[in-house]
Amino acid sequence: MPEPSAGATLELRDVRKTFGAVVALDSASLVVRPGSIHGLVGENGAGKSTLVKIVAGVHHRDSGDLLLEGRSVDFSSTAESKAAGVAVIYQEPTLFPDLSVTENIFMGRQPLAGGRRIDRAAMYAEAERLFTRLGVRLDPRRPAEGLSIADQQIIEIAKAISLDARLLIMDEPTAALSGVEVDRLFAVARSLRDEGRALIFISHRFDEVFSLCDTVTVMRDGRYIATHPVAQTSVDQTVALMVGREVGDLFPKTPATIGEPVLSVEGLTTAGVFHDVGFEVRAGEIVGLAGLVGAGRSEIARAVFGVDRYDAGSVRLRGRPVPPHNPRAAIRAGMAFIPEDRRKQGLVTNASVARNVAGVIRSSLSRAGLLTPRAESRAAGPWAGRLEVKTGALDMDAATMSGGNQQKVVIAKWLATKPSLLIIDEPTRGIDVGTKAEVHRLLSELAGEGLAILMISSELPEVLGMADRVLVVCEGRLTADIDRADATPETVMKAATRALETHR
Amino acid sequence: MSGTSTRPETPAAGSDVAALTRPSSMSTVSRLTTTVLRSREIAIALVLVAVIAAATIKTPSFLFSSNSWRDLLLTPAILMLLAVGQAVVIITRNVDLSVGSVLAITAYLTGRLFVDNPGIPMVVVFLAALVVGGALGLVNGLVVALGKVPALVITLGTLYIYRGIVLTWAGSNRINASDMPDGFLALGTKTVLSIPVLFLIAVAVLAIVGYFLYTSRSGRDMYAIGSDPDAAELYGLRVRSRLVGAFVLSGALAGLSGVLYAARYGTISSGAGTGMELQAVAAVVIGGVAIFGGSGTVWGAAIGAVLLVTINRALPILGIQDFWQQAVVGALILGAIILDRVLSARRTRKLVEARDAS
Amino acid sequence: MTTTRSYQSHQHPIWRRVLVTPEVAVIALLVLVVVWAETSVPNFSGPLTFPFLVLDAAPILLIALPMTLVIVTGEIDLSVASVVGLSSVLVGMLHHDGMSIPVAGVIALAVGLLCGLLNGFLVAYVGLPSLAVTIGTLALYRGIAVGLLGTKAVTDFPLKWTNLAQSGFFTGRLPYIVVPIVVLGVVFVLLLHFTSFGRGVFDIGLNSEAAHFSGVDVARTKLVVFAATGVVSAFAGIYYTLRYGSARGDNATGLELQVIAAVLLGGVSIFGGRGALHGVLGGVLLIAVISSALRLENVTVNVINIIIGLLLVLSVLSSSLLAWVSRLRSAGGVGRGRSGPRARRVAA
Amino acid sequence: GTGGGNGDKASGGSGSGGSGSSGEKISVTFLPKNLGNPYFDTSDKGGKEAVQQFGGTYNEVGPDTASPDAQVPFINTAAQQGVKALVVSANDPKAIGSALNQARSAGTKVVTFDSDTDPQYRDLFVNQASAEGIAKVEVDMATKQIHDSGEIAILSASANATNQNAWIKLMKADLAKNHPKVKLDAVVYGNDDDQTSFDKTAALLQSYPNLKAIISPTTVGIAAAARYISTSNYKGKVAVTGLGTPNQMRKYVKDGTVSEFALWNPEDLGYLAAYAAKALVDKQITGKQGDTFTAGKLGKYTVGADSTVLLGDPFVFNKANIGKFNF
Ligand SMILES: Nc1ncnc2c1ncn2[C@@H]1O[C@H](COP(=O)(O)OP(=O)(O)OP(=O)(O)O)[C@@H](O)[C@H]1O
Ligand SMILES: Nc1ncnc2c1ncn2[C@@H]1O[C@H](COP(=O)(O)OP(=O)(O)OP(=O)(O)O)[C@@H](O)[C@H]1O
Ligand SMILES: [Mg+2]
Ligand SMILES: [Mg+2]
Repeated sequence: MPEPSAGATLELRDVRKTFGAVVALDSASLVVRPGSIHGLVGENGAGKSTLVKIVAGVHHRDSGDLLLEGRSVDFSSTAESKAAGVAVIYQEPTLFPDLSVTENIFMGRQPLAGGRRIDRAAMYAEAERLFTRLGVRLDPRRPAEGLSIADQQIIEIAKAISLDARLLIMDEPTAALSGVEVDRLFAVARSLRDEGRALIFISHRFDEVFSLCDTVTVMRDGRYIATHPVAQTSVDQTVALMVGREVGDLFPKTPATIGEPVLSVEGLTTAGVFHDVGFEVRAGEIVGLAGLVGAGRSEIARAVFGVDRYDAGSVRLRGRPVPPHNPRAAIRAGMAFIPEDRRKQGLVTNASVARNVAGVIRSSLSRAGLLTPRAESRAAGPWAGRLEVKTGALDMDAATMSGGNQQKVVIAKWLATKPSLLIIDEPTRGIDVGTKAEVHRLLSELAGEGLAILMISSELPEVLGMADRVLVVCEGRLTADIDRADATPETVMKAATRALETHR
Repeated sequence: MSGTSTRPETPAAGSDVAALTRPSSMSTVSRLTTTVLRSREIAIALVLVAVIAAATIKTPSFLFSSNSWRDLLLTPAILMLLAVGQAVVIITRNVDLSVGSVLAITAYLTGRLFVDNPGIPMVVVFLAALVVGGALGLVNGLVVALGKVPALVITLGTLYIYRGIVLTWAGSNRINASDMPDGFLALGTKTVLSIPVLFLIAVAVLAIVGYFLYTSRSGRDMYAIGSDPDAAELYGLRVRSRLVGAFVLSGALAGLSGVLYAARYGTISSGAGTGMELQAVAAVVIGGVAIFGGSGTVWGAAIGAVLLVTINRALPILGIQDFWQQAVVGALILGAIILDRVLSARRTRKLVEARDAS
Repeated sequence: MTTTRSYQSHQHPIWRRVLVTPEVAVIALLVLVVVWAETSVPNFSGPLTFPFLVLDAAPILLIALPMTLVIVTGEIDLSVASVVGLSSVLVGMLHHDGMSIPVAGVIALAVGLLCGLLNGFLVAYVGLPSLAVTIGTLALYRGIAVGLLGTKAVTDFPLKWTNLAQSGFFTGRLPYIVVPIVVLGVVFVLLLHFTSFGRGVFDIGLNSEAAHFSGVDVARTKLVVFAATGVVSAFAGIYYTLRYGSARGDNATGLELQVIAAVLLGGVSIFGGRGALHGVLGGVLLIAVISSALRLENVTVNVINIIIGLLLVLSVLSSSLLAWVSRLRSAGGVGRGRSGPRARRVAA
Repeated sequence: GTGGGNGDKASGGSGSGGSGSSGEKISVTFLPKNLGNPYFDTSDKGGKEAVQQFGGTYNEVGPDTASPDAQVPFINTAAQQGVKALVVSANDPKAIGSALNQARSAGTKVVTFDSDTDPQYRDLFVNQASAEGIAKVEVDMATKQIHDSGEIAILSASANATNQNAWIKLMKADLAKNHPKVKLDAVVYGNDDDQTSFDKTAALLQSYPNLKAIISPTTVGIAAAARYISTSNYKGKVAVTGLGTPNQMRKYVKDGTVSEFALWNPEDLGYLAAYAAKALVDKQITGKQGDTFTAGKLGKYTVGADSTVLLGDPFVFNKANIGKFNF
């Protein structure tokens, strides 16, 4: 239990929350002081987002105390928490694509003129002021549809700031942001802190937590574990508290023998997205695809696998051409693709683990054209086992699982196809350190077995730690091909921003 | 931070893309004209004008005979009201299939009130129909909002239930014109400055609802809810009460159209308004309201209703046989949604291109 | 990664998985209604009830099969009744022009296929919302049917063929139409529940983007289910024509809502991704049996309407109500649930 | 108001009807085209009166829309219930045929009234008036009002309505033969729906500006047409006539929109159909030409060709006599 404090902006004591049989929060406690940025860390499923949603009034706690500036509060809707001065940036962006960015910011509390009529002019002016403060130039009248993920996050931040909140909670706001954008966000956060507001910052990136926050609270299994001033703790210590056990080497890269080229891409082009992309991935090799967010790495991967169309170029797998825009053909040829958005693209979350794992191979499981659930379970079991998916039974919905476990299910599903090439986009996005190490170990092991792996990652340490070779993408073009030995943060970042430099 | 700020190739003010991504870069006047000229409402209105022009050229009496002008405005009035209510519901990403049955109930109610209470003031009848329609809409709204269940299923259910109620109530009884006071029936055809009263009522309702949707907080909430219901919930918008409000409005307007139906057609049986729900949805779709909510205006829906009705009247004049009219209407609906698709795909592409270019 | 875990396949015992489902609830309700009707509705237990029931419910039963697939993919098809009408008109016209019934029937089936393909193409490849598309084709196909035949009604069908649609085995006790119903029923059950294609149908309804990423051909699957709906609707149209011995443009008007009501009553989610054909069978028969029994009780059509509407509302509300009740229960007993998945996770 | 003879219930029927051949009450089910139609409301009222007079059990069932497939389940139900007689107005001459035959083979006597099926599907048809008679009276009413020259149009029920189509065919022949200066512009269909009929009338007048008269051989259509014209400035310029009920038309006759229209007495029609059903059940008649039976207050009727009983001639209503009727 953290020390109670008289002047705290937010205080939670032994808060508990269950969803049916799932205990999301067991006894969560937290004390956040004004003029402070409070880091909140924990493994996937530790209950961080649930805690946030309780403070925000999305969920109602089963028991425990929630105090805002010393007064016990009981929000039954987000409107109430908003009115009480709590602003939240949720893990999932919550924009209305059809409305203008200004309306998105002021929805439900638009400035009013006479006759309770919305004062649009005042609203646009206010939005302009906000954007100026955030140092962005977004047109207040444009629709939110078509904004980049980073810009969407900016709108979320503008929304939260405009509330003039006493408490600002940010649930993994940086997951989709690039370095520059993160810096800008941090600058704003610090200025808010200096105004005496309280902030909660949730992230799986320890460098960020340690550079931004002054205090950090660790949660595990829905429980409060410890709170330390950042100055008095270290990453290792925090990780140990989070995991509750020793985490081995985070990047257990083992050298593998590199064989024949498996994937060869030539002259791949999609107008406006990427141009003349060509590269090879060999058996046993892990090729990292690095670059700034929005550089177009995911698009390249998607085009190679065939979920997106491309205008020109060719893709070959073990010498044989792979027809464009046909994921089935790519799968048959031996490709596997683990997309970056697990919940939307990787999994059918409302289907069982067994169905998900057997999802791609099911046509080969059918006998005389007929497929039975038993055949699916039997095929799925060993793969789920190999990945150590933590689930009670194979017919549990994937929706009930934590992010890390879901990622394991996706990996299991693709390994079941016995691919010769694995494309994995952001293998550990939003995954806690423990699981992260497991995934890395697995990738290493697979490469050792002769699998060719194309790994896209926005985390530089991951790329540097895991890849045999690093390809750097900048604005849709390959700008560097760096060997493991030569790859350093400097060389990669330089290539990732090279085009930008020449543009200016 | 935002790429737009640092790149040289920002779209020039006044260009196509600029109208989408940098509307503020244009002057207020040119922004407004661009918005209006590009709007779906104008496109539909143009089609409407073309239909009327074609029919008038073929048979001048389509527009220029004594009753034609009146009928041109009068005939769509009822469907306009239904379409306005339906549009609001569809903007919230729901649908109300029960409006035809609600219309039947309040139309019969209107007749019954006049039969059972000779001399009852007309205002009372209008109020009663609004209240009853609103209450039936309230039932839909409460079930949908509180039960968190799909509106399509619920209102399909209440379509049957409400129709069953009016069948039970009316039985084989039919209200005839002679059962209702002349003053009320005259309302069905009365004109003010050569504009029919029913049309004026429909336009007044349209203006109020349109103004409300555009300028009030709760109106904007409806768009937000339809745009992304989950986000609206997280945002702290009062999703439930807005949904209930939309259904009450739709019910009340269906109730009002029941009264107008009685005044206009003079004969009411339990079968009144059968199938009107699909016509109302079709009008809304033609009018450019996205069927999955979040965008579109009641103006578009109303013009869509006028177009749907006017096409039906113009086809025989244009030489299309009675029997083929429905086919033409079907083709019109398909054409409208395909056009809508093309336009919105273009818009999305431009926005994405603008982002890529930046 | 040397240790491999093993899993139980199911969290619940088989009786619970099979019995505690919305489908079984519908079937149980059906059984209750049948028992009630057999015991206390005069004449219900007579020999005529079953054949009449089947003959009347056949078009709905037939169309409900592919419609279930359409709804499971998260789409809807409102044009089915118009396809029935169009197919009926075609059979009538072609027969009138001297064509034999089988040939006319094949042409009607082909046109039904085209109708379904047009729906499917607009939905799957152009990406239009099916609700809007099929409201359009509802009017279009019906309009063509009415336009083709005008005031004419073709009624001079050969007895041989009308008999096939009207009578049955065992002196009519078991209508012949049962044969195609059973055949198509088996085909669709296997297709939806026991093939890779069927899994794809469910996956699309649950998350079409993920399905696309996993190699499911989303567009083609949708095209296929819409096409199947067109063909089966056309078949229902042929049956309809012969059963009533009358081809008219307005045949089966309004049937689409009855089909959809029955499918939804059978526990299929309008959002897609959930549902089973035995539930749909239960839903169709439930409506048919209730209507038949109430008619025998001389209850009028209005009451039958109200009951069908209520059933529909309750069927979707029931899951919300159950969730609500269980929430109330779990809110009452906070202490329980400790040994849930969390405990398992720690242990693992 | 047609037919004649004595109204003594003692004549013929009731003696054998009350006790019946099997000793149980005669159950008669009336199945109109659809419920919610005042015409059938009135005819079924006559049927009910007759059934009560001869001591049977009366029942009225029907679908909410006038379509053949909706009628079939009710015929089936009647067969299951084993009612003695079914009195039906057919929505299609053929479509309900097999269901009717099934009912007949289960022992139910089938009488059609108002709208017939093909003769092989029923035991007897009670015809309200001969088709020729109806067609003629309608043409006569219309041509008289337009002084035998000018354009006219017909607003019918549904495109497939048996009786309407038969009349229209005869009207066309009559017009061609006897009224060369009258031009029939169009036949449109209001589907016996108030709103559709009303809107079709408006469209007719717009499409054919020189229209002088509208004939609507259906009670829903004529009321809708009269309603539209009475509220437009075609009033007094375009004549409306056809088949209607006095209660629906009273207002328009009074205000001068309609000068005359025709109909038989639907109550008598139902009454006669009920007695005909009873006579069949009692095996007093079999449907053979020349069979005779007594229909309560309406007196004695003889079965004509094709197992048809004719109620009488249509009756023409006008301002002078409409006050005397209430149906
Ligand atoms: N609505 C819900 N229904 C059921 N279980 C839920 C729900 N929301 C969260 N959970 C469960 O509660 C637990 C805590 O989830 P939560 O999202 O709070 O974790 P988190 O710490 O934010 O994880 P991450 O770092 O992956 O975002 C998880 O086991 C999750 O599966
Ligand atoms: N708001 C949005 N609406 C629609 N699509 C979007 C939106 N934001 C991003 N996208 C699409 O998703 C892609 C992924 O965006 P992201 O910003 O993560 O970069 P990326 O192109 O995937 O590159 P990388 O994988 O290198 O980060 C974008 O390129 C774009 O095509
Ligand atoms: Mg979280
Ligand atoms: Mg990416």
